[in-house]
Amino acid sequence: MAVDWLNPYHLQVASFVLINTLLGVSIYVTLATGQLSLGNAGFMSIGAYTTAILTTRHGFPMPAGIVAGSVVAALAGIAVGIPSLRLTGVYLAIATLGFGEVVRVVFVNWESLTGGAVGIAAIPQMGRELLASLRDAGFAPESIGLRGNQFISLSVFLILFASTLCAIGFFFRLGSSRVGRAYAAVRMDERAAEAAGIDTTYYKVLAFTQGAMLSGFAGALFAHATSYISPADFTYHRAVEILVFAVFGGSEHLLGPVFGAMLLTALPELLRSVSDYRYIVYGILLIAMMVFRPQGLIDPPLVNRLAGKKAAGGGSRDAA
Amino acid sequence: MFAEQLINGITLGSIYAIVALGYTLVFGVLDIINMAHGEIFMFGAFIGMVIVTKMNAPLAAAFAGAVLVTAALGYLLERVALRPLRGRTGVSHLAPLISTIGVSILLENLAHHIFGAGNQLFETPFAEIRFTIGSTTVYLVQVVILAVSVVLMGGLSLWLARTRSGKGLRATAESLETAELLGVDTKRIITATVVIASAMGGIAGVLVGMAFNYINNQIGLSMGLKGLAIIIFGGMGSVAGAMAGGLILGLSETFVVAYGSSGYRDAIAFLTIIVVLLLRPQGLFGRAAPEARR
Amino acid sequence: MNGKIRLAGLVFAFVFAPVLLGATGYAEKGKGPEIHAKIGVISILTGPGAAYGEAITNGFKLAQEEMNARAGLRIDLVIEDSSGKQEQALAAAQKLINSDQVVAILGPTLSTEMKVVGPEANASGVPIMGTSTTAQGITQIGKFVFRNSLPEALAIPASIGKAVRKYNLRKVALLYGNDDVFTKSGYDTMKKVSEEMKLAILTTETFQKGQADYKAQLTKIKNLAPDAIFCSALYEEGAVILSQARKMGIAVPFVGGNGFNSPKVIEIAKGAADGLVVATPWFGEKDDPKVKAFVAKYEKRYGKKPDQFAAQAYDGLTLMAEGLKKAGKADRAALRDALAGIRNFHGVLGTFSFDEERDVVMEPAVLIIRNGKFQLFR
Amino acid sequence: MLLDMRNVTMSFGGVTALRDVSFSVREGEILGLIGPNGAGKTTLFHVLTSMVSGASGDIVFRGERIEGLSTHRIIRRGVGRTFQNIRLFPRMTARENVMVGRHTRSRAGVWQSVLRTRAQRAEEDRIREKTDELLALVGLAGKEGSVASALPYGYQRRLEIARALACEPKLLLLDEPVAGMNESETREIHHLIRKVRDLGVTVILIEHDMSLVMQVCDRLVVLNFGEKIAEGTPEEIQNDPGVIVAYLGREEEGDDA
Repeated sequence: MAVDWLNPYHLQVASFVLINTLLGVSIYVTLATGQLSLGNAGFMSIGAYTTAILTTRHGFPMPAGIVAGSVVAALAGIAVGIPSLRLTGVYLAIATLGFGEVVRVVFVNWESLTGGAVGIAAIPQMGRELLASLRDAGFAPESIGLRGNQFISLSVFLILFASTLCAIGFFFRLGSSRVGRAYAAVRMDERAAEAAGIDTTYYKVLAFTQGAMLSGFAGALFAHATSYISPADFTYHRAVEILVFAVFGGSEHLLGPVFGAMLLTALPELLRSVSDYRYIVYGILLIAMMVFRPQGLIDPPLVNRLAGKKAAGGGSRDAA
Repeated sequence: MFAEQLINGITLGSIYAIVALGYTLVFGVLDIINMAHGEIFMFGAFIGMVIVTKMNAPLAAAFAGAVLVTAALGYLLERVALRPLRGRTGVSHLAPLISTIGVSILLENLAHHIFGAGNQLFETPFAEIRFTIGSTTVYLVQVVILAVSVVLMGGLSLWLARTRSGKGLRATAESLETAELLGVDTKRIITATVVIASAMGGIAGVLVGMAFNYINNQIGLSMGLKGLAIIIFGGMGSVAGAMAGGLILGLSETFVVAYGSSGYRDAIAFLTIIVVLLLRPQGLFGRAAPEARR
Repeated sequence: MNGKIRLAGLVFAFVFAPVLLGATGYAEKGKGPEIHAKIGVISILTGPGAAYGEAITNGFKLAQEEMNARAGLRIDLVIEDSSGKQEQALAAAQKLINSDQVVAILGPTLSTEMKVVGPEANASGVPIMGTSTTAQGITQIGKFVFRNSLPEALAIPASIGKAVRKYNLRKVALLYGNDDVFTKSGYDTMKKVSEEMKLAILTTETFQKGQADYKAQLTKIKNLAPDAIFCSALYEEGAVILSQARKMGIAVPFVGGNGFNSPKVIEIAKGAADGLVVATPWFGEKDDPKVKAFVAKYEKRYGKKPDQFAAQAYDGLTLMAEGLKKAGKADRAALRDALAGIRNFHGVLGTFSFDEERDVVMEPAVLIIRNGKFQLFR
Repeated sequence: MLLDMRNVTMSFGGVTALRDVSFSVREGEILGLIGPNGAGKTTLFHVLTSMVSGASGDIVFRGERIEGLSTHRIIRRGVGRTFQNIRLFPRMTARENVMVGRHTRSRAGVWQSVLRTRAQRAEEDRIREKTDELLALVGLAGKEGSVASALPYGYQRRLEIARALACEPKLLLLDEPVAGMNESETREIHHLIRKVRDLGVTVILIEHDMSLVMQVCDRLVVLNFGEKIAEGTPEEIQNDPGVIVAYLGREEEGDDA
């Protein structure tokens, strides 16, 4: 009577894959205008903390908290994005990395708001909340052959899956539009883009803000998926991890960071049997990738070959 | 207390400076940030620890061993993670950043397996020699660290300015193609740069062990991030900038603890980066505008 | 809502446990008294906290060998790495609960991890016992969540109280790691206790994980000349702090939290460790045959003295074995009930009971390091 | 007057690139901008389109002052330009390059683009239509799908002109559009320039090839060391003694910075 093959552990892994996918896309979006941001762990933490504080202390419903988290992260993105316009390449990367660290230190020290290193616990978990309200409405997951924890994990997965699909669809469509062409133009030649009448400042800040907002959105979902957050979740390691998703999977096509995030999140899980040497393997893998396929797993020619056609959109192209 | 804190700050700052020198040298020539530099430094510290504490060998042997091993690591890094990426078309400028991150993860976890997790005692009689000026105790190690950092910086500047290989290195830094046209063996120069930078990391590692008596496999990351902050602050590729930046960061971290709140100690480095980059993006001693470098 | 989940978990456990257990081939009732139990372990095998994970896993393995040497019980351990990260700990828990179908979980190592893993195990009706989680509110997560690690809320008042009485302390300096849950909540307790005892707090200094240089903080503290330093640190950082402090000529006693209590402190800080006062569930020099046997066996096997993490892990698995024997079968719900009923258990930590909230009831020992050895502080 | 430049001065790093330059451009004419290397011709284009800062003087375009406006605003008001060293978007196709050029004549924002509203789809269709029209005009019909960087040099020049025309400019600034081209290619480009003018676009043309300048331009402005030394019809300029002196023995390829 039960759907036994539906294993919450696999759904759990899949859910984190999806959150990491969102993060991978977030760095890609900023990169689409030629800006490398390593501050996305910081924006993620802003989104996570905002919704955690609003839902646990101010009684916000979860969806409102998630929206608020994304918006606050976007505002932070604007605040960081505008002054950072002067910086390019490695300098922008390091400055945004610095921003992420500063945000983390502030969260550690601002105890009255964030609880410091102890973090915020008992954040409403989306699966459990959903189950609770459905049960109140008289629904039992057993009636569709699911155990309680299966239902919880499945609903978390489905919510995240829908969110991720929306985000990918959003940026896929944006990529092959006027805005996406403007992004690609800015990435390839800023001056020529200006001469084509593109407000490069606007589009750079827009892309930066979209990246920040998506990170914040991912962070908010993360908070409601794990129900506990602390500054330790948003360290330098997270920032680097997000970057690695994009560059490993491929930073020249939207699908690159998507697959990068999926593979690199699932891989350590698959490698659990050799868990002692997991990170050693991980490190070697990174080096090997860069040596043998530096543009990442997925690049536009590969996508075109797989799709059997030439890409029409400009947003999926790169200039370094 | 001021004098003591000043000494603390200078010691910390000198170590930062030596770590930053390694970053700045590689960036100056290759235009890339070697994210594995911190971990190479950490390896140097562990090799020094094994030689001095476990084998009871003299300190000079520790320096020699650390320099040898880190130089070898630098060579391997260049051969495995950097050279294959060089000169290939269509390679993102992020590729070397990622490959060196790969090396750093690898080294951090190798150190864990080889030397174990947790703090390891770095014990050397030399570290106990101290003298008192007025009410302030100064350890000889602290003086040595400052001296070594000054000597390294001076030596590096002289080497770059005066010697043939130094000039070749600067030419390579200006333009790889031009240097090649001028007959500079750029492959050798680049390898030498990474090896020298790594060896300096090895020296810094032993010095850290002597100064703080303990090392663990995480020091690479924390020192590495500080080193990164310093070269932004001092100006990428600037030797004087690394030195000044290191000292300023060491002193300000110490004095924030002494007269302010220790919780924000780690934020200083990064806050400084942000402010400096926005007000003077080329850094304290940098010349080229950052827009020129991609 | 919690009640419903618990209920769901129970329903699940009762309905499916026999099926699942049958499928995986253990709990073969009727074939003899043998109880065959698969217990999951979530520990830190890689990353910064691996030093703790190592001691904990050693403790589990030693206890496992001993239990299996006896008749009537066979325990298999499925050990998973969490790297100290919540998501990985949660994924590991999901794997243990659903793929490996363990009867109970030991771990995870950190309180932060438990806050994520605990609700999951609880909802799935799997007993979970933290052997090193000392923060507040752990067992309140739900009725399947246990711990046998001495909470800081018990340990710190004991050590501070004794130190204040013995040394007549009036003014103290506080020093803690502010980016770690464990040391931060230890500090919160220290601060509360200090205020209750009307001690003058001269300064509060912080440090961060993995820091190598504490001289700036220590120089500042030295110049304020406190009677004692209350230091909430894990032994990794704590030992280095002690060493650097003594080297600077700070001779006053240190009072530490639970995480400071490890023979490693002496190993790392050597003579500088003298004068450290800690309250602990674990005293390796205790004149108790059980303790002596454990220490001897552990030292023989791993080449070092067991610390409290190893000892708590050892007792943790022993408690599980006790619960299994009482339950008479490898069943999640039955094991939970059996565990919750354990009172006056004699382990290497001393006499141990679970209270109504499945939290620890025990008398911590207050120790001081003198001449490079932990001794009872009287 | 379509464009009025009054007393435009531009200096950087102690070098005065333009000194007190004043001239006007009439609607519908082809104005040649000539002068030896380093005369300040390209700088004038940069000043006109705000791609350098620090210039003084008034620039009035279609009755409005545009100096100090940001580049994209000036482009939006009806100025199109090409670059001396072709600046295409290298990894876009020819069509995509021109579509980018339609930016100012289209308006779909983020949400319209993502939701694919009816207006947005109609606009994309129009963009594509207009793009193909322009590509045909410059002689790139059939090359729409080729990647820009893979096109032959002459085609890249034409593509850049098509991109500049995509914003439907009133004024087109062409910076040496025939540099490096052979005779027949040059003739074709000049033919194209006339065609563009006939469509109602005023053109300012920087050119070195004097014979061709004489054929195609209605009027000429001559710059030397940042100053205007002459202005008039090709015949007048040909007989101007100052111009002859300035050009003596300095006929060569290349240009100022």
